[in-house]
Amino acid sequence: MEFASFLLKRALWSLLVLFGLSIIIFAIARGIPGDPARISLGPAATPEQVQLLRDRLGLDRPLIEQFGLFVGGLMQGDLGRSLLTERSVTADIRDTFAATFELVLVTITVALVCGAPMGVAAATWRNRWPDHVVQFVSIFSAVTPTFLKALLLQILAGYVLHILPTTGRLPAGMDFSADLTGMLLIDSVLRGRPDVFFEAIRHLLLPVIALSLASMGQIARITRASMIDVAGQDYIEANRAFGVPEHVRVFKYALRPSFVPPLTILGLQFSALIGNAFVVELIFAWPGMAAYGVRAILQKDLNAVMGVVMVSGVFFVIVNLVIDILVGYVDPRVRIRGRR
Amino acid sequence: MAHLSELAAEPQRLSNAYQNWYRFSRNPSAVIGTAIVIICILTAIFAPLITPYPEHVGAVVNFRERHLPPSADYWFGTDNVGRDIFTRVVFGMRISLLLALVVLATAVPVGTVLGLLAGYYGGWVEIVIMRFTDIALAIPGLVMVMAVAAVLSPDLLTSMIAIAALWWTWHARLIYSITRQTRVQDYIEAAETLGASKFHILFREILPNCVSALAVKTSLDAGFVILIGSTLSFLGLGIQPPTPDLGTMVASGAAFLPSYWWESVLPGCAILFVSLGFNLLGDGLRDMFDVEDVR
Amino acid sequence: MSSALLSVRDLHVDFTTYNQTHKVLKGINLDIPPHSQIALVGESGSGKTVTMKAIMGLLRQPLARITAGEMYYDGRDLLTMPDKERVALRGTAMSMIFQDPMTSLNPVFTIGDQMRTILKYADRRLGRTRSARERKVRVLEVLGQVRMRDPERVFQSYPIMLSGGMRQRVLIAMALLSEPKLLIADEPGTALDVTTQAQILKLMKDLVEERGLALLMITHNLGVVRETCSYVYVMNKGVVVEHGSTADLFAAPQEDYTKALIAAVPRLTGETRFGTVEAMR
Amino acid sequence: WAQNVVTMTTGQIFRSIDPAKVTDYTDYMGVVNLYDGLTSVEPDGSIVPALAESWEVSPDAREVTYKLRDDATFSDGSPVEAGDVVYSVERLLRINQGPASMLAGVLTPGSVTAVDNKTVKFTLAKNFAPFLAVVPAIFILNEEAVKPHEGDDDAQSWLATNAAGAGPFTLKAYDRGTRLTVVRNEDYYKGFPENPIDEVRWIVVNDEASVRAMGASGELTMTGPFQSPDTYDALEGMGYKIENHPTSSTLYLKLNNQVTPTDDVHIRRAIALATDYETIREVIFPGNRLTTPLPDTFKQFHADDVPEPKYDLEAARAEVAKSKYAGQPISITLGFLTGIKYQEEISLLMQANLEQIGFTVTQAVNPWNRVTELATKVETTPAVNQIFFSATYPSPDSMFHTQYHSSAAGTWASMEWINDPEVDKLIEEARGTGELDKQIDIYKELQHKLVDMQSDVFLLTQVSKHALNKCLEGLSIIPMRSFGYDFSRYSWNCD
Amino acid sequence: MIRPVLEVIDLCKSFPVRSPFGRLTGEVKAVNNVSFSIGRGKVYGLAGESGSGKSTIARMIMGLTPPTSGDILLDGEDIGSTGGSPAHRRKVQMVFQNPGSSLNPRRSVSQSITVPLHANGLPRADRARRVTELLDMVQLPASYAERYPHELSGGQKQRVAIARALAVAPKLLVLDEPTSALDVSVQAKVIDLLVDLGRQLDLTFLFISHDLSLMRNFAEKVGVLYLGSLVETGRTSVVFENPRHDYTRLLLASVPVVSAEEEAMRPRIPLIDGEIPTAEQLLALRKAGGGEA
Ligand SMILES: Nc1ncnc2c1ncn2[C@@H]1O[C@H](COP(=O)(O)OP(=O)(O)OP(=O)(O)O)[C@@H](O)[C@H]1O
Ligand SMILES: Nc1ncnc2c1ncn2[C@@H]1O[C@H](COP(=O)(O)OP(=O)(O)OP(=O)(O)O)[C@@H](O)[C@H]1O
Ligand SMILES: [Mg+2]
Ligand SMILES: [Mg+2]
Repeated sequence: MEFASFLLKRALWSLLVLFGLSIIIFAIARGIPGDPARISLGPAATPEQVQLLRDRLGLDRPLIEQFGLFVGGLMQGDLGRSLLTERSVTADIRDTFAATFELVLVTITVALVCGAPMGVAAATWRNRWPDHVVQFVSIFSAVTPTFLKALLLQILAGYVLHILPTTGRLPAGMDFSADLTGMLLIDSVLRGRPDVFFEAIRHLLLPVIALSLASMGQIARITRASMIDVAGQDYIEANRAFGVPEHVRVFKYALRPSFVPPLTILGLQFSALIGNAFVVELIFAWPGMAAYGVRAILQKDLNAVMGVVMVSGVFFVIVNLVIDILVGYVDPRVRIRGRR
Repeated sequence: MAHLSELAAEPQRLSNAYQNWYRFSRNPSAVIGTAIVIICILTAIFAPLITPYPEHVGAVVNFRERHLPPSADYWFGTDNVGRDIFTRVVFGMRISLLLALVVLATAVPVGTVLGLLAGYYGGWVEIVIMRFTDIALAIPGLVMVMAVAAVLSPDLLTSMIAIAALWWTWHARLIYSITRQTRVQDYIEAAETLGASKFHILFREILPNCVSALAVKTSLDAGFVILIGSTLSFLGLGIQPPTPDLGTMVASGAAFLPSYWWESVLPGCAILFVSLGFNLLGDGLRDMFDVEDVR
Repeated sequence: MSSALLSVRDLHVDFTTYNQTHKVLKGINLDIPPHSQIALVGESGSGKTVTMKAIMGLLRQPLARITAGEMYYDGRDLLTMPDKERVALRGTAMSMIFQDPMTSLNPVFTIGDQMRTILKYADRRLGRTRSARERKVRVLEVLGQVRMRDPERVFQSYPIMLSGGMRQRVLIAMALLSEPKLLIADEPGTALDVTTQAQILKLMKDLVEERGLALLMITHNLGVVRETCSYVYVMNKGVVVEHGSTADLFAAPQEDYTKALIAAVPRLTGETRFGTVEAMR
Repeated sequence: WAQNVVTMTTGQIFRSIDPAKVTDYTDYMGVVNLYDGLTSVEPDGSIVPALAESWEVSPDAREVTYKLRDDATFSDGSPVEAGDVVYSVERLLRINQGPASMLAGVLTPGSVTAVDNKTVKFTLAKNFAPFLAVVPAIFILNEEAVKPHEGDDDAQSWLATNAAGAGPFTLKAYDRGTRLTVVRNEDYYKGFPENPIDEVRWIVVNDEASVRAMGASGELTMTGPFQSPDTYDALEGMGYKIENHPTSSTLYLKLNNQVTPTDDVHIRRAIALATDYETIREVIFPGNRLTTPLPDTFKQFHADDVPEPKYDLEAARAEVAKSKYAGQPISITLGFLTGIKYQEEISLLMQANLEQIGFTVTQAVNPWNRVTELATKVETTPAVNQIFFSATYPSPDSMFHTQYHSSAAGTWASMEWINDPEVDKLIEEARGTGELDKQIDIYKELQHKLVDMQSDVFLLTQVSKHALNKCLEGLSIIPMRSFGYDFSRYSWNCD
Repeated sequence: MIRPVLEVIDLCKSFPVRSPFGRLTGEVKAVNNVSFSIGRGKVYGLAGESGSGKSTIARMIMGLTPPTSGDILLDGEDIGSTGGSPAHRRKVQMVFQNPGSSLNPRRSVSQSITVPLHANGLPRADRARRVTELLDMVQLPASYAERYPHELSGGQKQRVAIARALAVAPKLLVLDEPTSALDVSVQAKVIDLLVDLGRQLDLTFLFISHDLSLMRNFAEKVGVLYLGSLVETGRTSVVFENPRHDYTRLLLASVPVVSAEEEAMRPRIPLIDGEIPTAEQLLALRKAGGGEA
C-alpha cells in the first residue's frame, strides 16, 4: 500500500519530467532546419505537392496549436505519422523497439555481470596487477569511441572470426518471426526454437560487446571505489574477527552494499547508452529504434524524432524506477527509511 | 607548560602542501598522468614548431602520396588526400584540448553552482533545477547534440555549444547529491550559528567537500568530450574540414579500416593518450584531496 | 605464563605513514588466565585498540607491522603459526565485540543471515556438521541467551530496524555463537546511553560468569572496570604502566598516570576537583 | 537444394515499398523487383514492353493506348486487367507523392480509362513529350488484393509493409532501415533467364569498413555503386570482380549565379578552369568526361561540338583579372555533403587550387536536410555546391527541367538560380513538341547556352563501379532510377 | 532581582512523523512544555537519555529550529524575532554534540576559527593574531592552526570547537554533550578549561549531558528531561541526593561508579532485563499504568 503510493508519486514526477521532455523535444524538432514536407517528398516534388503535405501536417499552424495537437496525440498513444516511412510512428517504434530493447537489456546485463566482478577484483587486489589491468582496460574501453570499437569488432568478425556474423539479428534466410515479445531470445525459447536462440546470441555478441564495454569500464571503476569504501567499514572488519572467510566476505558481504553506486550510475548512464546504440545499430544493420531515430533526425522527420525521444525518455524513467526498486532491494535501509 | 610538552610529543610536522605533494608524488598514476597532460599541452602549444609539415593543416592535397603507411618521412603515415597524419594529430590535439577546455569551463561552473543551490536550498529551487536536470538527462545526449548541430551549422563553436548544453547536468547531479549529504552535517549548522553568510557556506564550506569528486569527474570528462566530438564526426556533424580534430580524424579514417589502419588507429591512440593522462591525473587528484586516506 | 590462556610478551607495533614510522606499541605484556575478567584501560590513543587487533590478527599488514614480541594462545605461538590456523582461531577460539554497534552490523543483510554465515564457517572449521535448520535453531537460542525478547523477529530484521541496545546485544550474540574461550570487547556500549549501557554490562558480566569465558575488556570508563573486571592493566603511550587487581589498584594506585586517571573520574558524590588535571601530563 | 542468393549492400534505407510513394534511388530498387509497370526501359534508354505488349500514340500525342499482355499475372496468380491500371494511376494521383510529381499537370483524375478488360487509354491534359519515358515508373497494383486493406488511407499502411504487384519477386522480409528480402516468383509471366536468382537480400550498411568486412567474411554478393575506390580495390583483392558501367548520372559544381563572386561569369569560368578534372575522375571518383550539362549517354541529344573543359590555372587567373572582382580579395564558400568522402576530397582539391588563384576559401559541410533548406533562398545558397544528379526518366527533359527551369528554383537540384526566361522557353518548347528533330535542336542549343554562361562546373558523368561475386552476371545500367537492379535480368553462372 | 540571561517558558516542539514513503502519519512531541532559567555566570545542566529532547532545546535556543510554541528570552528579549540574526549570533554560541562532525573536514583549524571573525567584520590583518589568541586560550599551540580535523585527537577537536564558539565573546554558551566522545582524562581537561574560561569571561553555560557524575561536578542546577518533559529540576545536590522522579532514579542507578561511597548514593532499583522500552513504549506503558508513580 505504502509502496504503491510511493510508486504513484514517483510516477507523477516522471510524468512531469516527460512533459518537460516533450516541450524540449518539440522545440528541438521545430528548430531543425529544412522543410520536412519537402524532404519527405523527395527532390522531384512540385511546390503544390509540398504545400499539400504541409497543410496535412499542420506545419503552417501556430506553434502552440501544433504542440497542443502533439500532446493530445501523445495522450492517446498516437505519435503521428512518420514522414520517413509514411507510417504511424507508433507502428514504426513498435516494430523497432524490441530490437533495441533486447540489445540494451543484454548490454546492461553484460555490463553489470562483467563490470562488477572486474571492480571487485581490482578492489581486492588494490594497487596490484589485477587492479592495474582493470584500470587500464576500463579507461581504454571508456575512451575508445564506440563506433571505432564496433567497426573493429566487425572487421575482426569479417576477416578473422568467420563464425560471427557482421550484420543483423538473424541470418537472412532464417524463417522466424518474433511476434510474441519481439525479443528473439525470449520468443525463440517460448516457441521452442533452440536454433533461433543460438543464432540470436551469435548475432548479439558483437554489438553487445561494442556497446557494453564503456559502461562495463565505468561500472568496474565505481564498483572498485565503493568496494574499497565498504571494505574499510567496521562491519567487514567485524566479519573478519568472526572468522567469515575471505571469499564470502568479499563476494557476499562487501559486494552487495557496494552495489548501490554502480546501479545508480547505470540508470543515469542509460541515455548515453541509447546514444551509443544509435551508432552501433547503424554499423551492425540492427533493425532497432535507435538507428531509426538517427535517420529521423537527419531527415527532419519531426514526429519520428519526438516519438523516439519520448519512448526513450519513458524507457529512461522506467529503467530508473526499476533501479530505485532494485536499490531498495539491495539496500534495505532505503526500503525501510524511504528515499530522501 | 601544558602545550609545550604536547608539542614535544608531536613528530616533526609536515606542512599540508608538502603532505599533498607527498601523496601526489608517491602515486605513480598521478605522476604519469601529469606528465602526459603536460606533454599534450606543450605539444598543442608548440604544434607549428614540432610538426614536419605545418601546412598540411590546411587544404593541401597530394594525391600521389595518399594512403602512405608510417615511415621516416611521415611518422604516422598519410591520409586519403596525402597529408601528414602526424602533423594533423598534433594540431588536432590543439582543437580537441580547446574543445574539452571550453566545454568543461562552461559546463563545470554552471553545473556546480546549480547543484549547490539545489542541494542546499531544497524546496522549489531544488524542484526546478533537479527536474530540469532529469529532463535533460532523459534526452539521449547524442540526439541533443545532433539536433543542435543540425540547427546551427556544424562547426567547432556549434559542437561546443551542443556539448556544453548537456554536460552541466552531470555535474549538477553530482554536486547536488554531495551537497545534500553535506548540508545536514553538523559543521554546516555550526557555520550558520557562527554567523557565516550563505555565500560562505556554499562556496567555502560545502564546495571544498565536492572538489575531489569534481576533480575526478572533470578529468574523466575531458576524454569523453573529445570522444563525443568523434561520434559527431562519424555522423558527419563535427568540425568543418580541413581543420583537424582528433575525433574527426578517427571517424574519417575509419572508412579505410583495415587496409589503411593508421589513418584512424593512430589518431585514436592520441585520444587514448590524452584521456589516459587525464584519467590518471584524476585518480591522483582524488587521492590527493582525500585528506583522510593516509598511505 | 604457561597457565595463561593468552599471553603477550613485549609486543611492539609500528605504523608507517608518509614514510615516517610511528612506534605505537612499545613493549606490551599481558596475561589472561582462563575464566578471568581483565580490563585494559588508558588514555585515548594509548594503543588499546591496536593491542586488541594485534591479538586478533586484524592489523592491516603493510601499514602496521609487529616488529618484536611474542603472543601465545593456549601455549601455541600466534605469530609463527600458519595463516590458515590463525584464521581458524578467529571466531572459534577467540572472538571480539566491536565498539560501535551502529556501524558493526552489515546494513544490507538480515541479522539471521549474518549470524548463520558466521556459525556455518565456525562449524566448518571445528569439523562440526549442522543442517541449515539446526543452525537457525542455534542462532535463535543464542539470541535468546542475550535476552532478546523475540528472537524470531530479530532473526528476520535488518540492523536498521533494531535499537542501539539490541544491536549491541546482537554483536555479543555473534561473538558467543561458537563458544569461544576468549572474548575481547572494545569499549562495549560506550556508544549507547547510560541506562542501556548499564544493561549491556550486566548482561556481559552474567554471560561471562555463566559460561566461564575469559574476558578482555577495553574501556576508558573506570566505573565500568570496577563493576565488571577483577584485574586491570593500565596503558599509557604504548606501554603498560601498571597492573594489579581492581580493588588494589583503585585503592592504592602506584604510578602517577594511574593516580591522575583515577582522580579525573567525576564522582557522583560531587567531589571531583578539576584543578588536579594539570598533574596528569 | 542450392539456392542462388544475392546479398547486396546499400547505403540508404528503403523508406517505402509503396509504388505511389517511392522517391529515391534505393526505394526504386525495391519496387522494380516487386512490381512491374506497363513498359520497361532498356540500358540504351529505349522503352520496351512489360505488362503491356504494345501501345499506340494518337497523332496529337494527347492519347496513349496500352494493350495488356494476355498472360500477365500478379504474383498471387490473378490476371492483370485494365481496371488494375486505372486503380493504380488513380491511387497514385490521389496520394500525389513520389512518381506523381512527374505526371503533375499531365494526368488528372479520370484521365485513365479502361477501354476493355485488357486495354487502357491515357488522355494527357497537355502536351508532354517525355510521357512514354515516365510510364515505366507507374507500377501496377493488384486492385483485388489491395481493396480489403484500403482503410481510410488508400491502403497506405498496408502497402507500407506488403506488396501486391506483378513483379518477378515477392516480399519475404522487410525491416525498414536495415534490410529487405525478396524471393523469386516462380510463375512470373515474363519468365527468367537460366540459373535465375532465387532470393535477393539488401542490407543497409553505412560504412565502408563494414562493407569490406562483409566482403571478407563472404557474406557479400554485390555492392552498390557508391563505395569508395579503396573499397573496390580491397574487394577486388578478395576475389570479387569489379564492373565499370558508364551512367547518365552527373556530378556538378553548381555555381550560384546570383551571389558574389559567382555572379560574374569570369569568376565562374575561372573556377571551371581551376578544376583538376583528371585527378577527380582518375583518383577520387570514377567517371567519364562531362562537357555539357547533358551526359553523352543521351547520344542523339548531346552537343558533341562543345570542347572538353580544361584545367589551366594560368587561364583561370586571366579570367579572374577580367572579372569585376579583379584586384579585390575574393572569398568563396564550397558546399558539400556531410559524410561523403569523395565530395570532401574534391572540395579539398578545389580549395587547394582556388587558393592558388588567390581565392579565400571556406568549406561548408552540411547534412542533406540542411542543404535542401539552404537551397530555398538565393542568399543562403553557397557560391559553389557539389551536387550529384541522376536522371529520373530516360529523357533529357529530366535533366533540364528539374535543374534549369525557373519553376524548379529553390530546390537542391537548381542551386544555380539562373532564372533566365530564354532557358525556360527552350525547355518548355522541347517539352511541348512531339517532333524528335526539333527536340534535338533545342536541347543542343540549350547546352551551348548553359556552357557559355558557365552555369556550373561540369565535373564528370559517373562510371558506376560495382564489386560482384564472380558468379553473378547480368548487371547493366539503365538511365532511369535504379531500374538496373531488376534481378530478373541477372543469373548465377557457376557450378 | 537580576534578570536571568536565559529564560525558557513553556517551550514545545513537535516534529511531523512521516512514513518511509513520505506520508504524514503523526507527530513526535520532542519537547513538551519545558520551562527553566539560567542566571548570569551560572551553569545549568540538562540531563536525560538519548532522544529525550536535549539537543532540540539547544537548537531552538540557537535559532536553528523554530519552536512550535513557547518563548525563549535572551537577556529579556524574545528570540522569536531575533533568532538567527547577527545580533543573536553574537550573544549565544554553541558547542555541538559531536566534536568530529562539527568541524569541516576540508577546512583547517584556522579557517574554521576565522568564520565567526569574518562574520563579525574583524579586519583581515587582525585575524591571524586573534586565531592564535583563541588557540592559546584553549591551550593549543599556534602551530595547530594549520592542521585539519582528522589530524586532531577528539579532545583537541573539542577544544577547537570551543575556541571557535568563544571567538565572538558570547554571553551564553550552549554545550551539547561536549565530552561524550572523550575518555575521562581528556574530559577532565575540557571541563577544567570551561570552568576556567567561565570565570575569566563571565560566561553563562547551558550544559547538556547524560553523564550524571559529570553533571554533579559541573552544574549548579540541573533539569532532568524525560520524553521531552522536564520531570525534575533544582539544585544539583538536592536532585542527586533526593531524586523524586522514578526516571531520575533509574538514571542514577545506571551510573557506573568507582568507589563505595558513590555506590551508596546510587538508588537500588533492579535493571529491566531484556530490551529497553523505547520512549513511545514507555509512554504507552505509563498511560496504561495510570500516570506517574
Ligand atoms: N591506521 C593507523 N595509521 C596510523 N596511526 C594509527 C593507525 N591506527 C592507530 N594509529 C595510532 O596508534 C595509536 C593507538 O591507537 P589506538 O586506536 O590503539 O588507541 P586507543 O587506545 O584504542 O584509543 P581510543 O580510546 O581513542 O580508542 C594512536 O596514536 C594512533 O594515532
Ligand atoms: N528534525 C527532526 N525530525 C523529526 N524528529 C526529530 C528531529 N530532530 C529530533 N527529532 C526527534 O526528537 C526527539 C529528541 O531529539 P534530540 O536530538 O533533541 O534528543 P537528545 O536528547 O539530544 O538525544 P541524544 O542524547 O541522543 O543526543 C527524538 O525522538 C528525535 O527522534
Ligand atoms: Mg580504541
Ligand atoms: Mg542530542
